[in-house]
Formats: sequence, C-alpha cells, structure tokens
Amino acid sequence: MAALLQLAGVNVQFAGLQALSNVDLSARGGEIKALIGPNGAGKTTLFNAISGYVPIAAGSISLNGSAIHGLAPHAIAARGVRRTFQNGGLFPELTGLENVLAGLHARIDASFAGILFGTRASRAAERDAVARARRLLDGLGVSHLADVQVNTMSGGQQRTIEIVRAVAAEPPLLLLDEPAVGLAPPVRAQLVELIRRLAGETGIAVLLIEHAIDLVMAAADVIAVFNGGAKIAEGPPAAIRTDPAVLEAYLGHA
Amino acid sequence: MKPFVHLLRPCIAIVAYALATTASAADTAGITDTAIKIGVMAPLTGSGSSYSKAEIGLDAYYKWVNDQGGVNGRKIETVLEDYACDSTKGIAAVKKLIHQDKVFMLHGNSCSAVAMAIKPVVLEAGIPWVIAHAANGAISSPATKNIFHGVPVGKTMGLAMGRFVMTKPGVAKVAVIQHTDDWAKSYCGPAMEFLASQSIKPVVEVALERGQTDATAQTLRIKQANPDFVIACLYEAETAIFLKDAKKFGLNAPVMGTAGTDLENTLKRVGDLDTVANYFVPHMYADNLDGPRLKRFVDILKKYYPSESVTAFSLISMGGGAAVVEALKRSGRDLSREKFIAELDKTRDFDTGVLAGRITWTAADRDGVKEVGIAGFVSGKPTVLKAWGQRL
Amino acid sequence: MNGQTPQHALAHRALGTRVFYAAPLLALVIPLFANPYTQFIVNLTLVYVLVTVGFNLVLGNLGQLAFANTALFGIGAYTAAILMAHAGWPFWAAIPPAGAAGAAAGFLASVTALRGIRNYYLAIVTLAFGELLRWSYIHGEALSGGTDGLTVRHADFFGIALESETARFYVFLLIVTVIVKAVSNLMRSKIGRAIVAIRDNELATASLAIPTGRYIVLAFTLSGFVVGIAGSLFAVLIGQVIPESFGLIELILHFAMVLVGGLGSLFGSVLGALALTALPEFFRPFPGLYEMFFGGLLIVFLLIQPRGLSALCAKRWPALRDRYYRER
Amino acid sequence: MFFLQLALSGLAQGAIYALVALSMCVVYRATTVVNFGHGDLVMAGAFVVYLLVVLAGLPFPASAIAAVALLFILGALIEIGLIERIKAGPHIGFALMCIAVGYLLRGAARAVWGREVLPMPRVFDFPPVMLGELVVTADALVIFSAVGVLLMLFFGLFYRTSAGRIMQAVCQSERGAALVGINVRAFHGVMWGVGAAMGAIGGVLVAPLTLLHPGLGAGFLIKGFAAMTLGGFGSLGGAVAGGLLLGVAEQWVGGYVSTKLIDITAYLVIILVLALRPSGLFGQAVAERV
Repeated sequence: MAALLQLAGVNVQFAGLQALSNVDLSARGGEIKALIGPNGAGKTTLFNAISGYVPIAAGSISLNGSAIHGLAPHAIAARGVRRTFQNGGLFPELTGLENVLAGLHARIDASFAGILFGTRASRAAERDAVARARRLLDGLGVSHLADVQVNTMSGGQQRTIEIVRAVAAEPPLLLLDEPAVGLAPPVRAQLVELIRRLAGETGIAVLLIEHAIDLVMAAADVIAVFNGGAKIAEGPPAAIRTDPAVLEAYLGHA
Repeated sequence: MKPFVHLLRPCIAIVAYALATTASAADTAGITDTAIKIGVMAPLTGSGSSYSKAEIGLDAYYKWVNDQGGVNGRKIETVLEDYACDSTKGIAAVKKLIHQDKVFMLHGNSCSAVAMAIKPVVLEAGIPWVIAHAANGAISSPATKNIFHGVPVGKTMGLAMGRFVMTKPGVAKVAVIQHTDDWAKSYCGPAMEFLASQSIKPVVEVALERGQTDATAQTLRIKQANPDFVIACLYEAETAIFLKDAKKFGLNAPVMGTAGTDLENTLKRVGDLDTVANYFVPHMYADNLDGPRLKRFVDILKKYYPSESVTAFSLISMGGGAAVVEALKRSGRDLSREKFIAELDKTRDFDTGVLAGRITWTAADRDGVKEVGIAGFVSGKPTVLKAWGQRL
Repeated sequence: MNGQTPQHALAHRALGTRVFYAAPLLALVIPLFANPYTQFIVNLTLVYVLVTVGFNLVLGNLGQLAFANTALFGIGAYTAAILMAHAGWPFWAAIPPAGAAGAAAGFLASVTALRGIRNYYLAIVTLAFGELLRWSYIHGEALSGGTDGLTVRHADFFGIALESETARFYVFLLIVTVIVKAVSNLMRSKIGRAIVAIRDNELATASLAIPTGRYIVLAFTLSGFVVGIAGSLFAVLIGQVIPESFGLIELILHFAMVLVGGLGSLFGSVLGALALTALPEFFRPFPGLYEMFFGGLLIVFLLIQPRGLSALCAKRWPALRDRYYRER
Repeated sequence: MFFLQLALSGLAQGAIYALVALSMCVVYRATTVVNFGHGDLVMAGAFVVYLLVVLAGLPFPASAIAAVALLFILGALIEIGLIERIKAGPHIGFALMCIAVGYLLRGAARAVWGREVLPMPRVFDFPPVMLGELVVTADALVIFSAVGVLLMLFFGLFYRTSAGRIMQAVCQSERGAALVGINVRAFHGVMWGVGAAMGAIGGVLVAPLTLLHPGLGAGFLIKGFAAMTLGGFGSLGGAVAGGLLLGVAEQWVGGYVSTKLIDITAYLVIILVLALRPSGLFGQAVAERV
C-alpha cells in the first residue's frame, strides 16, 4: 500500500539551531510506527512540522501524494491529520463531551444560518454528533466523564479524553505525542490495546512518540530512532533492539 | 415553543391592559399639612462634582428658611439625589423624585446636557422645575408651562462678556480659548455670537482639555495672533494654568473669564496679583464673595455645612431659592402646583439679595435674571465694573 | 445503554430550558406593578443585558481582553440617533444599521487581534480606539451634534409610539429575548464550541481543523452587532446621545457586569446586568458615596466569587450550568 | 524660538509622563500585571502631599517624602492584600482588580473632597530663568531635576546594586528566582510599592502646578500607556523615552497643527505604533511558544 504520509529531506531551523536535519519518514495505513530517542532529538519538532505549527526550511511533507508543508495547521488537520499534545491539548473549562464534540467540528454540517434560527436540519446534525460523541466515550468506558470539566479530571482521564477527541473524526493519520505519560500500568496496557485496535480495525496510520520502551516494543510495528535532529535507524523492534547505532546513541558504547 | 401557545391570549391581554394605563401625578403631590417636598438633583460624584456646591448652598438656604418658621406653617423637606453629571443617572433620579418620592417641585441640576435629557420627562409630568445652576438657555426657552431658570442663562452671561469686551477702546482682535464641552460652549457660544454681530470674528480659536497641566502651545498660538482681548471659557484649575502661562510667555492681553471662576480664588491659585491684574469675570453676585452684602448668605452656608469652602458656585442657587420661597408664601395654605406656577409667573424684579440682577418670570420669558455685572481687580481689590475702566 | 443520554439528565435539562422561556413571559406582568421610575430601571437593565451578552462574547467566551465595548455601544447609539434625528428614520429601521455599525467596529478590533496584538496590548489599543471615537463625536459637530449631542424623539416601532416606559419595555423585551435566544443558539453549537475552544487553547483548536482566524472575527463581529443594537435601544431610552456617556467610567460598569455576572456565561450576563443596574439605585440614600461602594463591591466580588454569580447558581442548580451543545 | 519653547514645555510635561510610564512599567516587568488603576495612585500621591502641607502644616519637602513613603506602603498592601489573593482567578480579573482599587481611591477622595478644587500653595517661587528668548519656568526646572535624579537613582539601583540584580532575576523568570530562594511574594509587594511611590512622585510634582480634584488621575493612565507603548511595552528605558517623546509630540501637534489634537495625540501614538511596530522603539516582540 503506498505511503499515506511521506517526509523527504525535511530540515527545520530555530534561530541557528538545526532542529531537524534531512529527515525522511513515511507512515502507512494500519501501521504503528514509534519514534524514540533522547530528549531534544527533534521528535516533537517533527510532529509540529507535520501538523503545520513549525515551518520547514527544506524538503517536503506530503499526504496522499499532495504537499501539505506550508499549509496552516487547520488546513492540514482538515485533510485528515489529528494529533495530541505533549503537555495536554484539551480545553480545560469545557467538559469531556464538549471536548470530543470539538473534535467532531469539521464533520457537523450545519450552516451559520441553520444554527442561528435553530432549523430542524442543524438540530439533527447536532443531535447526531452528540450521540456519536457519547458512543465514542462509552466505547472507551469513560462515559461518566461526559459532563465533567476537564480541569477537574486526573492526568490519565485527560489522556484518554484527548485520544477519543483525536480519533472522533476517524483521521487517516494519527500523531500521538507521549500518550502514556502519567498513566498507571493497567491503563497503559489498555492504551496499547486501543492503539492496536485503531490501527488494525480502522486502518489508521499511527505515529507514536513514547519513552516507555516496554510500551513501544508491545505496540509498535516499526521503530524509528532519532538523535540530534537526525533519523539514525528504522526497522522492526527486534532489529532496533540490537542496532549498534541505537546502542551508541542511547548507552554511549556499542 | 409549542407548550406556550395556549398562554398567548392572556399575554396579549396583559400587554394591552398595561399599555392602556398611564401614570398621572396629582396636582398636590408632595404637600402634607406640615411639609413641602422639594427634589434637589446634584452631581455629587463624577466629573462635575465641584458644581454640586450650588445645590449644597441651596439646601443650606432651605434649612435656614425652615429655622425661620418655614412657609405658611410648612417646613421645606429637600430630597437630595446624586446624578453624577450623567444622563442615565439623571433620568433615573428625576423619575424617582417625581413618581416614587412624589416631590412637589424640582429645584436642581448643574449639568446642562443632563438637564436637556430630563426636560421631556419633567414636561410630561408637569412638575414645576426651577433650574439651580445649569446655564444652557435652551432648557427654559422657548418658555414652557413648568420650567424656570433661577440663574442667569449662558446667553445673558455671554452677552455681558461680549459687551464688556467691546467697551475696551480700539478692540478689534479677539482670541478664544475654551474646553470642548457643553459647559464652556454655553458661555463662549453667545459671547462670540454677540461679537460676530459687531462684525468681530475671533482671530484664533484654541482648545484646552480638562486636566491639562500645561498650556504652552495654546498661549504661544494666541500670542502669535497678538489679540486685544482673550475670552477664556475654562474651569478654575485650567484658568489658573492658562493665566500663569500667559504671564510666563509675556501674553499681556486682558482675559475675560466665565462665572465658573471667581476673582478671590483665582488670585489665591495663581499666587500673585500681577498675573490676574487684567482678568475679568461676569459677576452674578450683589457683592464680592467676602463683601458685607453677601455675609448673611455665607453665614447661612457655614451654619449648615461648616466644612464647606465658599467659591463662585456656593451661593448662586440661593437667589432662586429666595424667589421660590417668595412664590410659595404668596400661594397660601391650600397650595397646588397650578397655583404655585401662576405665582412664580407673577415674580417681577424680585431682589434676591444675593444675585446682582433681579428675577423676573412671565409666562412668555423664563430666563429669570437678565442683568449680569462684570468684575475685575482695581488697585488690588475685586470691584464690579460698568465698562472698561469705569467702576459701577 | 449505547451512548443514549441517561433519562434523568434529559428531564433535568428540560427544567433549564423551561426556565429560559418562562423568564420573558413572566416579565410581561412587570409594568402592572412598576411605576415609571422602576420601569425605567427595568428598561435600562434590558439594555445592559444586551451590552453584557455582547461584551461576554469577546471577554468571556473568546477570552480576549478587548476594551472596545463602550466604543461599540457608542457607535450603535450614534448611528441610530443620526438616522432618526437627521434622516428621520423610524426606530425599527434604525436598529439593523446600528447593529451593522457595531459589527463593523467589532470586525476592525478583530483584525488587530489577528495581527497578534493580544491581552494588554489589545486592551490598550481598543481603549485608545474608544477614546478616539469619543473625540470624533465631540468634534464632528455637523453629524454628531458635538458636545450637545443628538436628541432622539418620537421613536416608533412598527406603529407603536415609544413614548411611555411601558411601551418601550415591551419592545425592548421582544428585541432582547430574540437576540439572547439567537446568541444562545449560536453558543450551544459547533460555533460556540469553536469560540470557547480558542479561549482555552488556541493552538490545539487549530489541530481539530477549526479555522481559528474566522471564528475570532466572528466572535468580535457578533459582539459588535449585539452591543451596537444595545446602543440603539439606549439612544431611544435616554432620548439623548452625548459623547460623555461613552467614556472610561461606562467601560468600568460594562466590565464589572460581565465579571460579577460570570465570565463566559450567557446566564451570567443577564444576572450581571440585573445586579449592577439595580444595585446603584440602592446607593441613592447615600448620595456621593456611589463610587466608593461600587469600587469596594468589585474588590469583594473578585476576592470571594471571581467566577461570578452564575458559577454560584450553577453549583446550586447544575441545570443552569452553561452548556455548549444541544440534545433536544 | 516657538519650536524650542514648545519642545521645552513638552519635555517638562513629558517628564511627568515618563515618570508615570516608568512606574507602571516597573510593576508590569516585576509582576506581569498592568495597573489600570495607576492614575488614581498619582492622584492619591497629590492628595496626601496636600493633606500634609495644608492640613498638617509640614514643609513641602518633608511632606513629599512622607507622601511617597505612604504610597509605597499602600502599593505594597494592594499587591499583597488583593492582587496576590486572586492569582488563581481568571487572568482578566487582574485588570478589573486594579480598576476597582483605583475607583475606590477616587471614591474615597470624592467622599471627602468631592466638591472641592484644592489649591496647593506656591512651592518653588523663584522667577522663570530666561535662556535668550526661551522661558524656563521654576516648575519645569524642578520637574526636570526631580525626574532626572529619580531616573539616575532608579536605573543605578536597578543595574548596579545586588537588590537591582534580584529585581532583574525575578523579572526574567519568577520560578527561577523562587528556586534560588528569592521570596517572590515579598518582592512583588516591594515592586508594587516602588511603582506606587514613583506614581505618587508624579502626583507630588504635578500638585503645585494644577489644582487637586479626585478626577486628576484619569488622564495620566492613558498618557502612561501611550508612553510605554511608544517606548516598547515592558522596556524601562523605553517608557522614559516614550514619555518624553509623547510630551514633546503633544506640544508640537498643538503648536503647529491644532490644539484640538493635543488630547488625542496619545491615542494616535498608541494605534500607530501598535499597527506599524507592535514592539515599539526598544521593546522585543513577544514570541508565541508552541
């Protein structure tokens, strides 16, 4: 299957600092690719480049064959890219249900006038969206969080809501930025199971930034290793475990 | 909205009924056997709070009248309402006085814009209103059934200022410095109209904002035009600043101020006689503020408001108070608004004792005080002048 | 129970909406008991409901510290007054242009916000914009009547002469109810969600394919429209429009109403307008102390109940909590 | 001559704006809170000095220093008692708290002197100095020297002494400063005190010039904003330069264009600067971190 996402020779600079140098990367539907590497290796910068928050100095990023680098974040998202944020991207004052509904924004077809005058069509579109959101929350066993404000939720609950929000619009490409941070072991296992189900059943392409090696080994089909802004290795978990370059980067000796 | 459709008929009935009933104020509202209620509106807060000295003086006067036995066996009960020189609060205050406190008459207001806003409300209620301080003539003219001006209107002041300027021999070039608000316009407007009728157009018109602490640009522009006379419609603080800057930059043309300032306090603020030697103001009072003929009224103020300092605004409304008490006395025991308005209209050349001019109200002319003197420093003492260089 | 709303929640919510519809209907009887003074205060409250609802869209929902509300209020009032006084338009015809003028000014403010001018910068530039407008009212003699302003007489609303406070009340009640219902519809939809999402986390909002720029412009323009219409009602209620009414002191009142009512809460806007229009009338027995009381009240509120009256009510009656979605 | 005379008066006026802007900037840099009620602190300074000179009969210099000290305490109390307590609340609450405090001060002054317009007795009574045709008044000289000394004192303290270095540290990063053991809360109180005290000095210098009424402070707030924006929001040096430039600009606009425009020069400056160069003359653009 042709690659859904293709990065070719991507360079990113921050006032002289070479954050990403000549990165090639791809993502395929149904495949979970984990990105690992020490802090500051450029993993989150990569996500920011893909989702349009950071301009790229050179190279190209394309989705389904057409270039998306240079587009505004909301335009890239509209083409089917969803992401989570390292330090939380939820809306604290809104409830779990309202956050998920925000994720469904683009799929609710109700016009300004329709909403203003409360036409039957716009109410129907809204009702369907709410029902869909409640089903998604229920699917992950967090329907009790529907009417709870996000700023009163625990870290784990917030992580789960953020993932539900991201997958609500069934995006072909999902970027998960350290989703397991602060989760208790049983919840982490549930998370791995969810990611596998998303990739397997719905054919979503998943890029996963994660430090917990055990989680990476359990969930990832392919692992790409980054260090100092460059991709130093890519391959199945077994190969990466013994790759000299990776050991060098991580442990300082072969 | 389906469940509410059956409520439609009763709603329409309520609305129709409410629209039909109109509130009417009784002709003898605000009068009891022992008291006459008078509503006094004053700008106690807000930007115009220094004007409220006029209404405080008026309140002291009515309290003094009560101590002299009141009017025909009734005491005057004043209801003080603060409207902060703001139209919204002004309308709320006047409606409260008319429809809730149900006062007999209104005697108040210092801010012209607010007075104009409440004018329709007063006309509709038909309640007698004697304006205590606001200078805009359009409030009481063209004459209406129930509105009287208790102080000289801006037109009268403006004419007096304009005439006095014309009495200076060889006056040809006049400069104007004023604030950009309706208070200043109610003085400078009529003054410039009069000068225009004498075919004198101002050589330069300059604006000075309230709260400015420096008038260099204004003074230098006026000095460039080298006028024979300067008309300055400014409040006390800004007048002092302008006079100091004029002396500083050698602008020694005479300056015609407004009744918003008085000679004694301006001298105190400017600090030296030389700066105010050529400063003139319309003088509404029968004497200088510290003169013998006003002592009685200053004592009245001090009696009921001991900590109150005496300025040009303090005694100005007492004149109107005297005329009101006079008309109330003539209206006798079975007092009504109708009767009281008729008595007010009989006021002819009434000497209030505090104002220089006499009050005359007729059904056709409610301006009240017509003549206003001009005062200036003559050999260091404030004196009333008939014309340039001529004592009264 | 696959994703259906729990039954008690639905019934619970019905109570919230029924309260919303009952309020205007119950209000119909007010003129039967009110004298012209209290009726005027009620009418003034209706005007300030629109002012607060409009201001809350930008201050509470969008979370932008824009101090342009008195400017929008003034533009609406002056547009209506000019059309009625100079061009002789009837009141009902002057309302939409007043709203449009407010919306245009709101749009201008949103453009500055889009240029990255935010929080304190935005507060200062909108403050300067408001004072600049007030200066133009003073010096635009021919159109705006300068310091004497404009008088607005014989307002007529489709044949109803708005001479008495009662007549004004019913027309204002109709207009305010319609607009508040429209704003409620907009806020309890994907549009409202987009606006409050921008407040909470503008970057994350863009990641959900929401064009944040468009909704910032929409929020400001909508706010300008609502406050502009409030300006036209104000012009008819006071019968006079002068520059003095739209200065900094007025802005403090608008700001206080939004915060005392509840930042970002539509229900709170109504509460805030009611509380701070009626309250000054209770200070009347202490003439001269209004400013000190008002300043003191704000401080106490900020210390004890920063989330406003609506948060207080929502804690007591959860059905009244502001929601940004609809299920019926 | 006309040109120079306007500039000279403009500088005297600008010195007051610079002082007010600097005091607001100090509070902003130290606590990221813009004091929207700052104008009323200037007014409070003027009233306190009036109280001490006229009612308590103290000589002007002594009462000026006492007024500044009192305002320092008031500023610190406002911060510790009120601002610190609403740190958790909505960010917009700070702006309203400052406005409410200012309004309370104005109301209190109104309740006591509402109807009065109080004259300060003449303090610096020597005649104006003539530089050729240029007139330099006593008041202008005093304001120049006072503001000049103050600025040297302030910038000396801020950049030279250890207390100054602490101030700079906290301005850059509160959390960092707290980590190295600086008592940030007390520091905020002190900086609000410094801001209020400098604002009071502005009031003290203006008091003899104009007359005292509760609404005195309102104008200074907007002028302070214009000066800060012109000089670059948050830049201390910029606030001073902005203030002086604004003062001169107002006089030139009044002198050459129209005196009606003096009032809105500040507003035009704010809008033009933010439209053309949001970071002002000396400020740095605020980068938005993802």
